[in-house]
Amino acid sequence: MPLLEVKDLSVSYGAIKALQKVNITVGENKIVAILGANGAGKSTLLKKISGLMPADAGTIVYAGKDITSLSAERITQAGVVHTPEGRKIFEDLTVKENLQIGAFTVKRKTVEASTIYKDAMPERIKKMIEDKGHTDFSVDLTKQEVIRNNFARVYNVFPVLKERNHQVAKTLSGGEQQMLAIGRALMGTPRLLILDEPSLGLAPMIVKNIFSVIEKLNEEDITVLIVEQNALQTLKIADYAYVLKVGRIIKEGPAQKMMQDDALVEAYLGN
Amino acid sequence: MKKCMECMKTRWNRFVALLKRHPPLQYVIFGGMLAIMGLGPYFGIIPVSTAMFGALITVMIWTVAALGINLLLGYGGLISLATAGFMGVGALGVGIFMTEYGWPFELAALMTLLISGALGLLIGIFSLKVSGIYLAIGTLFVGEILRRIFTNVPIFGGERINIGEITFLGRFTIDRNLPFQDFATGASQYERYWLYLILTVLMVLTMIVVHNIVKSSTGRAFMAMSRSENAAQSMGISIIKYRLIAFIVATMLATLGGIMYAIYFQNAPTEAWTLILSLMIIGAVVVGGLKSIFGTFLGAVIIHLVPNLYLRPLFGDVRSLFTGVLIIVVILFYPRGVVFVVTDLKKLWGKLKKRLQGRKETAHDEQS
Amino acid sequence: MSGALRSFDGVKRMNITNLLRVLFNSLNTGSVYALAALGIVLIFRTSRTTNFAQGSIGTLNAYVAGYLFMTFGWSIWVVALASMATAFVTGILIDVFVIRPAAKVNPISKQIITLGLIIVIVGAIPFIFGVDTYQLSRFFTTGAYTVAGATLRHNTIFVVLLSLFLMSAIFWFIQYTKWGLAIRVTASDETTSRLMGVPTKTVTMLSWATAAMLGTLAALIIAPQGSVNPNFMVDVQVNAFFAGVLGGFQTFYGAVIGAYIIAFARNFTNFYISDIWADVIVYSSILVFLYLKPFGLFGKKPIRKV
Amino acid sequence: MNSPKKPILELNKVTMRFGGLVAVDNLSFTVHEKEIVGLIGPNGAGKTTVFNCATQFYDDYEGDIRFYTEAGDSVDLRSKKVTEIAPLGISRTFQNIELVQDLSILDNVLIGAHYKFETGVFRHIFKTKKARDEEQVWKARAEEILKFMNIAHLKHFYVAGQPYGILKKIEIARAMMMNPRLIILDEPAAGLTDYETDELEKLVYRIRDEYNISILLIEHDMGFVMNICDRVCAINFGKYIAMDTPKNIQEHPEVKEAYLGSEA
Repeated sequence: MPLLEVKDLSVSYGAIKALQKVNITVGENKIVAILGANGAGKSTLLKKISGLMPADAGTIVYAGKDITSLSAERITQAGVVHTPEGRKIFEDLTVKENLQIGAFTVKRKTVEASTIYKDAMPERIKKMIEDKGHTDFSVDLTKQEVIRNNFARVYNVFPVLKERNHQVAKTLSGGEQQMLAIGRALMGTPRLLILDEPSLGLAPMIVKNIFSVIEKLNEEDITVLIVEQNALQTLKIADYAYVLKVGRIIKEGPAQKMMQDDALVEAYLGN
Repeated sequence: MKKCMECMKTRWNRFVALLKRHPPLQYVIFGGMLAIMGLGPYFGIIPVSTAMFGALITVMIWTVAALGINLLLGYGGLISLATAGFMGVGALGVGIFMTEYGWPFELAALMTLLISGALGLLIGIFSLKVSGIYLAIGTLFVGEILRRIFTNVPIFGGERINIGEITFLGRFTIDRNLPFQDFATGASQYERYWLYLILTVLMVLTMIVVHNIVKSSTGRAFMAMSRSENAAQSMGISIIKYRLIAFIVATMLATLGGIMYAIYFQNAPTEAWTLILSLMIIGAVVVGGLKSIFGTFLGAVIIHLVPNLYLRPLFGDVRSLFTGVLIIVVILFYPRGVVFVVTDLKKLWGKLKKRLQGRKETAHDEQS
Repeated sequence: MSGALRSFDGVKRMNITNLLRVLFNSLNTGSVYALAALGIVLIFRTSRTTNFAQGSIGTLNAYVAGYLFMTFGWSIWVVALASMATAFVTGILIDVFVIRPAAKVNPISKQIITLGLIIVIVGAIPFIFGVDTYQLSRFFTTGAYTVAGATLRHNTIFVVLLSLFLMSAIFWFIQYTKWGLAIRVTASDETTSRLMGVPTKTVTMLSWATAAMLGTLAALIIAPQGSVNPNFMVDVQVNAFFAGVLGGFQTFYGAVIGAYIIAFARNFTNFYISDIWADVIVYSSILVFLYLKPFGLFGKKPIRKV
Repeated sequence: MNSPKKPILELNKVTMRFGGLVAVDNLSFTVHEKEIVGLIGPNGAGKTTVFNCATQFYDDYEGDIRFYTEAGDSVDLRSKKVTEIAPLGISRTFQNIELVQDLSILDNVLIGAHYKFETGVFRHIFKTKKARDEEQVWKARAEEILKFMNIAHLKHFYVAGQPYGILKKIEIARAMMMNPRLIILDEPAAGLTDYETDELEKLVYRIRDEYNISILLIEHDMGFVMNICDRVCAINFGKYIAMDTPKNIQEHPEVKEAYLGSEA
């Protein structure tokens, strides 16, 4: 069963039809890319999935549950975390506070002991590991412990955020802000991470860095739905891709195949 | 019979065409209707009571002040909470100049208008740097400063300035202090009606002035400015100029409202010009209809006349509760204002008609 | 000549007793303004509207207190708690039934809605409580210190400390707790906050409840100086607004500081310069200040984007 | 074209910074008379910033932007205020359609003629003869332009509720009302249907040919850009990549990389 299924989704703003009968499937533990030129309706699709706008028609099923009419808060709580376009970090808050708010919906959780970050590991679990002599067993983490573990994970993925912990977010560079935005999403322990244009306005070196992080997160346990302009680089890490043009899906297929596809170039540069 | 109907129809069409060519005529006709209504208490044929007569006076005063606010808020997208303060300037200014300095009414009124225009200019200048909620509360400061001056400074005589009879054009004196009931007899007792008529004329003139502004390139500049200042500027519209004009006109019209109060009541109270009055007038604009001149009048009727005249006897003390609920409900469900009910009904009618015709046509098609 | 005379007059009045008297008085009114202003800022930040009805909400619940106080003879402490509870409910009701449905109404009409609220409340009061005015006692009716000839009531000390304590508690809450953080993010970007799973509707609702309680407390503090009548909070309402713009709406503490500044400035000008022109002088100075610093003492100019 | 091309707008080493961010970086290009030029680049490349500099919304850029009048004099735009740009002969449209919703289409177009009105608010209040005559003159002109755009039959309708294609046309009509020599179009085809895009294409040609107006446009619909433009200027990160004919731009490796990203 796929983690996310979008069926026949249509959205319009007044007279403009932003999406027309869009169908998308995101398999568990996959990276799925949605490509297309500006104005193709990519952001609208993401906003609809995360509950920010009403749809005219269609259904969205996540982990077997219909989430079409759930509020954005509830969808986030269910494990779908959306990093919006343009990062939208809380500029006047510190890095730490930004991360804290990302953990707003965190609940107590059962995890494999092996996935707990060493520097966030509570004494009692360290002791359990010592007693049992191995790490492959499940433990119950309290809410506080989950949050601490998530902090450790974010700092592990983006060490620069630890250095900047008490800095006000608007003083960060563009790349660091994007890292903060992704880090903030990770604080909510997402099962499905939605990224809207993570490379927007960033220099190629930083983009490369961020893409390798996305790949790494996917290898750990996160399913990723990504919208990007930077098509070729996205296709390199993606498993499957859809190409949107003016509200319709004009092409879909495994990422490797899409790279050679003319439809892609056409969608971006015309014919 | 049918012929008569047809000729009525063509006459009506000709009349509509005339109105279209000379839009100010509609305000003149409206004023004429009000003038006839005002005769109600004297002849008893027209169902207008003494109480309604009194309420209409306030409605007209509010309408003039509210038209200024409509220009500012509806067309220009700016807000002022100093309306009541400037109405006070109008009433008390005329009072001071007439009683303390012994000036004739016309000069006193002109001077008061000039002073308030200058104050409006100052607010306009203020608005160039301060915006949003800071501007709104900035104008509230102005209103409060004026109010403190009225109530604290001894020259305003504490509770009120009694102006007494006003002589218009140095000739016509109208004594309104005769009790209303006595008007039933005798020809010399129409005088209170003359005052009513003067207010009607002033209101109609204001309506025409506002109409002319709104339908000119100045009015279009206001609307472009309130839609987007950046876009307006790129069309060569100077934001500074039009903000100043908007504030000056709005304060002068509020002041004119105050002068009308002084004309009719022949005194100028110092304590009446509160924030609540300003808010009520803005409420009248919003409820009646932003960007609508008749809507402004309608709003004043809904907010002042209806509660005072019809709701008080029905509901007693709950009437102001009703006004409040009405304001909230209208904004929630009819954000463009009550006056647009008419346009919307027309649209609905048009749609219905089309659908009916469509059905007929399809029926026809099926037959053939 | 007259100038010399005036300064002599001034010297006569400028003694430590009078100074302290004005100071104590200012602390008292400053606290009242500050409580009301904090409520206004809280609502402005979370609901994006200026609440003209802040004073009226306080009035309504002060009536509840006054009614209980005079009809049943309950202790002032009990009626204060009772009116706080009704204030909490009032705030929630207003948010749910009036403000939330108005989410898509344009900003100015939204402000006019709060005007409608004033009229509703002022209209409802005689209907519920009759046309009589009510009296409320101070929290401490007796007891005072005398400092250099000036009387300092125990009650004044209590209300000033209580206000400062409550406001500090609120600041602490906003700054250091999870839900406080939720308030701050809701204030800065509601959409993104929802993406983080923050239930912004609940946050806004609780802000209204808190603001209503703050307004009611302000009303309870100032009520003993006169009577509880439909208009007794108008002065507080207006000055709380002024405090907001003086301090700036971008921070939560700015308005509180602005409130004390306005209270001190008004009282001192009133006593030492002119009781006729005091407000005119103070308000005009703030206007000039605002012209120079259009976003208040602690506000910054937002970046303009085209 | 055989005759030597005369420039109309010239950007020379323009740089625009916001705090630490460089939105436009040392950019130079020229638009010639009777030319349709497209400015393209990925999201965030700084295209709209270029427009905002050229129309003086931002006046703290480095470098200079020149406009050539009909007589051939060059004007440094920095010496002009925002409100003086339209009278000079440059008009623009906006990404988010800045029309007054509850005003008729004709009145919206008339806003474009604002700076041409000689009568002021006093004449308007009293509706003097001069004011009335002037209003008539510009109304006639507006109707002429609406007729040119084939929307004259809609002139008395409100803007609110009109389809997107019409809104775009009204904005262009309003821009033409200013008698410009250069029109700057910000995403004219965004949100249009294929049919409307075709129509717009023809319209832009007609504007150029019948009114001798040069056009500079930003657009993401590449099909449209490549069809219509004489030359296309591609930028990324505010920097110039290339300026050439559409065909050459489409095949330019750096442009491809800017759009599709590098594979490395």
